[in-house]
Amino acid sequence: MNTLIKKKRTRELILIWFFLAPSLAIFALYRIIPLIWNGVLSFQFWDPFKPTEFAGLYHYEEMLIYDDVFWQSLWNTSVLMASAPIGIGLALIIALMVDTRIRGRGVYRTIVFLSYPVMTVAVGIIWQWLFNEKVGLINYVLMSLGIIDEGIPFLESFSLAFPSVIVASIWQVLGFYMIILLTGLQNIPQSLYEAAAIDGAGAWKRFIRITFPMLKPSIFLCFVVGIINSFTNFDLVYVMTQGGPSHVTELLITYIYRAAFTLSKFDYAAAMTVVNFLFFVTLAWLANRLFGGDAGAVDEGT
Amino acid sequence: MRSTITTTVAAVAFAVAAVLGTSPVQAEKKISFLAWNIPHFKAGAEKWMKQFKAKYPDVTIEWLDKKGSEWSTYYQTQVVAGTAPDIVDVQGGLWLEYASKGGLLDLTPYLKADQASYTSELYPEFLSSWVYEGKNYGVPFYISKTLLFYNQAMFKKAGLSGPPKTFDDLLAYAGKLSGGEKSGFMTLNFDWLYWSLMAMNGVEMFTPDLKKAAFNTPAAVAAVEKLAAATKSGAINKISWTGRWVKPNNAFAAGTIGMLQAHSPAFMWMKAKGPWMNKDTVGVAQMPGNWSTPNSHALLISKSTKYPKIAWEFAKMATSGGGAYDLGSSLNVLTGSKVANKKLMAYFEKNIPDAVSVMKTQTEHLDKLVGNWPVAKDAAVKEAFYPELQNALLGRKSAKEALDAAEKKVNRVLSRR
Amino acid sequence: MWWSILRSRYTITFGTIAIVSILWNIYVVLNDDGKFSGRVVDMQGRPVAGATVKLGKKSLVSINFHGEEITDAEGRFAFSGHAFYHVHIEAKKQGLGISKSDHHLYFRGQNMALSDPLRLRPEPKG
Amino acid sequence: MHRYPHWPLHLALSAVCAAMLVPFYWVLKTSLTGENIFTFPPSILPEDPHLFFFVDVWYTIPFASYLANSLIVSIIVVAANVFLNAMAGYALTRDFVGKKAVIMLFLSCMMIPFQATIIPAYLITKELGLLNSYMGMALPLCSTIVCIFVFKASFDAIPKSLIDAARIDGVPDWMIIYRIMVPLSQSAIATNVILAFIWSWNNFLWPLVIIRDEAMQTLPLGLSRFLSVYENTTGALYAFCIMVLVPGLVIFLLSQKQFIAGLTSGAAKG
Repeated sequence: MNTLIKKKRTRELILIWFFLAPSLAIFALYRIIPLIWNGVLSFQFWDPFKPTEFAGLYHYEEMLIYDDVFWQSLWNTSVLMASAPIGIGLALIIALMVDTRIRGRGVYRTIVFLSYPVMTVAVGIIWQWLFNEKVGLINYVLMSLGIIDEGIPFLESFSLAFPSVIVASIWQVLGFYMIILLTGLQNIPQSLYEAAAIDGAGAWKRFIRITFPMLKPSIFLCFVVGIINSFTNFDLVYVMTQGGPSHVTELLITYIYRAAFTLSKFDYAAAMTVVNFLFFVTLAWLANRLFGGDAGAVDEGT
Repeated sequence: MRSTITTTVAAVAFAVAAVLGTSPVQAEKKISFLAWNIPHFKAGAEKWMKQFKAKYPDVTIEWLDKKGSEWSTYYQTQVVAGTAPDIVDVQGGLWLEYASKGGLLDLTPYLKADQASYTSELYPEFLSSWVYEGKNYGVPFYISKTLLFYNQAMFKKAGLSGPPKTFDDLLAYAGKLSGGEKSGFMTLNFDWLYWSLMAMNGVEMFTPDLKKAAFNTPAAVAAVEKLAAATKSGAINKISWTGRWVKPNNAFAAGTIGMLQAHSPAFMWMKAKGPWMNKDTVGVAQMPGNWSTPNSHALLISKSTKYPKIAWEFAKMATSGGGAYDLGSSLNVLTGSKVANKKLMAYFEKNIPDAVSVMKTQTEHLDKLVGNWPVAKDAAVKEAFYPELQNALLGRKSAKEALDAAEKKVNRVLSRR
Repeated sequence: MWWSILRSRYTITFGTIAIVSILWNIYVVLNDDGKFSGRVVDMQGRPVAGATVKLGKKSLVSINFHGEEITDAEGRFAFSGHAFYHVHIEAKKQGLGISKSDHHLYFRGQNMALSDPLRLRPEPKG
Repeated sequence: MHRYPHWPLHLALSAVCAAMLVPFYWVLKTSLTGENIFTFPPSILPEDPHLFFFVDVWYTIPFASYLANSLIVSIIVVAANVFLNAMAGYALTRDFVGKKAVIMLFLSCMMIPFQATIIPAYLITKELGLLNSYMGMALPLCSTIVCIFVFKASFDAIPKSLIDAARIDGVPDWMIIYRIMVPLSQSAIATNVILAFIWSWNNFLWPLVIIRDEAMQTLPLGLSRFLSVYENTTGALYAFCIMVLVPGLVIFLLSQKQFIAGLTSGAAKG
């Protein structure tokens, strides 16, 4: 009997690892090995045409002490991340509205998600031009509403360029958040609500007591996506502002990319990548702490 | 009996097959050419390849084309992987980094060897803008440099005749031309295209030995202050310091800009957008002091190439005589070859009379070229300098602060390895 | 079973796309002889005989011409065998003037007969 | 749930939808009329729209072949994603030694920006001999962490009792997966299909570096053709945008029915 259980157990373990293997392999190839490569590179003077030399902390010193663009882009990236909750909040409201039994909710859901399938480069082009000073729609609306009397060059102004980029990025990812949250909402057993209704809990109470706790995993997922977005937004910044004017829209990733490919300082870029990685991992870890338990788990007993 | 027959047949068949299988195939030499966003030149490129194939039947040319913003990503990834394209068409200062690190082939001996048959045909001034530490790494592919376009109608309205002759004229004119929707002056700003504005104030970017920054002078501060003030007042359009290509050219084509500093390709582009533009409605001149920044393209050869000689032959075909003419006539640009340009000017006279005056400016005052310093860290210097200049021009910092900060950064870039 | 597959959204969508594209291609094959015909008239709308008509492709700045035709007594002309999807047409007759126009096509060498004639106007001097 | 009237909801949602749709409208409009730099304010309704920019796009790039390439890559990616992520997701629902570690590993893998790892990724792909190939384009996207967690979530949502019961009856694991889990996690599958498709469809930088042949290029790479410095291609650019994003939308609109079915089935249980 006991041995039987053991055998079952080992069979199960084999199965589990067999199931994990392919994904792990891919991540090893395209995430972990490159990261290690970057780690090594960041302590070297590396250059495709020359023999490699040991650099010690040379690049880190340059980056952390002298390179204010690095700090600027780190700050921007954090701001972009901090803007994730706005998007998630909006998405949550929409999800809750769509989750009701109103007619045509399917249509609404569809429309809200429509923005996500759009190629980010295209999103960049579209918004670059919605924000345009002369022919842009936003300026047109603002002017016809009489709020302003001449076009605002959103993407050229130090103060407005970055918010504009953030708006575009939220626009793009909103539908995605909503879908995740909606899946979460739909997975909350109706019985809980019924029970709560019997206890005579109001809508708000129900939200606080049931919906929100049950949604935590989905919300966490949204946060992770938001964090990822704050560097996958590369294409967006790249198309809309190229990081300008004077680096106010520079993100870590755009700066890393530029360092590597226009300044051909791969070693320096590698150092920044490492810092970037550590930064994000810490954040993810914190988020995970905040939302308790491992990502995406719906807690048992429901 | 039958079995023997079958076996013999089989044997024969096998033998034949074997012989056919091992029939000698001649080794193909492959040369790859990486162009810089000229996809609409495909037809011309095929013509070149045919011509080249005729001379070198065992060589095949691989034609690659990448848009400017992805060009360096692509090239550098290929370099790292050891599959660098043999011939590359490069713009601006990007090549200096590669040259300084020894990634490019020194063409000086080749140029010497073909002095009579080829080199003599090229403009020395454009050829020399591809020299780094005494070695010539590139041959001019197609050339362009900045000039001043001005809107005749707006000039008339403002009671102005003819282009400004000095920096202060320029700003004064800009002031007169601006108002409401309209602004007086605009410039392209990528690479160093705006540098003529500094040069006409006697500002030097580097010390003669190119080891230190030399731009932080009272003259420079004064100039930047004037420019910033003009920008604030709207005489100079803000887009000058932020837009790249589409916005400034669109603005001029829309007829709301008095003067635009741009290089010759801009004219064709704007003409397509603004049909009103022709030799009567658009004035063409050199910037005050005849200063201009080249924005030329050159062909360079990767050090890693297996067939430097062949690559060189192809580069020569593409940059001289008929080859150059094909390029110029389909891109509507001038080339580095005097011979080809003669024919090209005739072609423009016939097909695009409006562009003739623009093209003329491109080969004048070649002694006044600025913004093409052979500094290995060109790109990094740009990164360090321009954002600070932007800060000053857009009124985020005072000119002095900005230039001080820029000087510190530039010197740091130059001092670091 | 088969019926349900046939009725599935995917079959319908992609099936429709496939059918439409096939039909379209058939149509294209049947109509891409690069025929281009029309009439040339003068200011008063009278047909112009013996006017030279040039057909070509207009690029950003230059025009490369496919061929030249002379209009007949009713001022008709007809080209064939061009492979452009953006046609530039120029009719000219000494004394009567010139008429230039551009015509977009939906595919290379689409056959086209101009509904309204090319009206010659005296050339502006200079 | 019918204590309050619905019209405020409709109002709010319509506003949101408008905000989401307007940019699309704007692109569509420009793709039909081109950009007029002379009129300000820009006209809201398209003036004499025509389809010729689409014709230009069709002929200026080998659209058909780009489309085919994009489709092939996307199909590989989608198929691989559904299987691999479902497997990994399932594995993560079971408890085993090092589970937390694996999850942390996945999470941290998500924190590595791809743009920063292009060069090593390129070298690895070269070692694998997959340069300039469909597989090479697809491989980095063949398993995506977000989707693994989506699967995990939906598997977790399946009542343990159901599975345990099956197990006690000695139903083999693969049977449990394909008889119980898959049907109950349609929403996860649909989500995964959509996301995987979108990601591979829009992938730009990676194909750019590993594809050399014109014949292998995917749609996003065609974009640069419409950002030319020598011709005015604005109208064509927007037409191209439309032509690139329509397939994504079609796929989504098709598979979202499953998606809804899955969602409601998710809601029905428990």
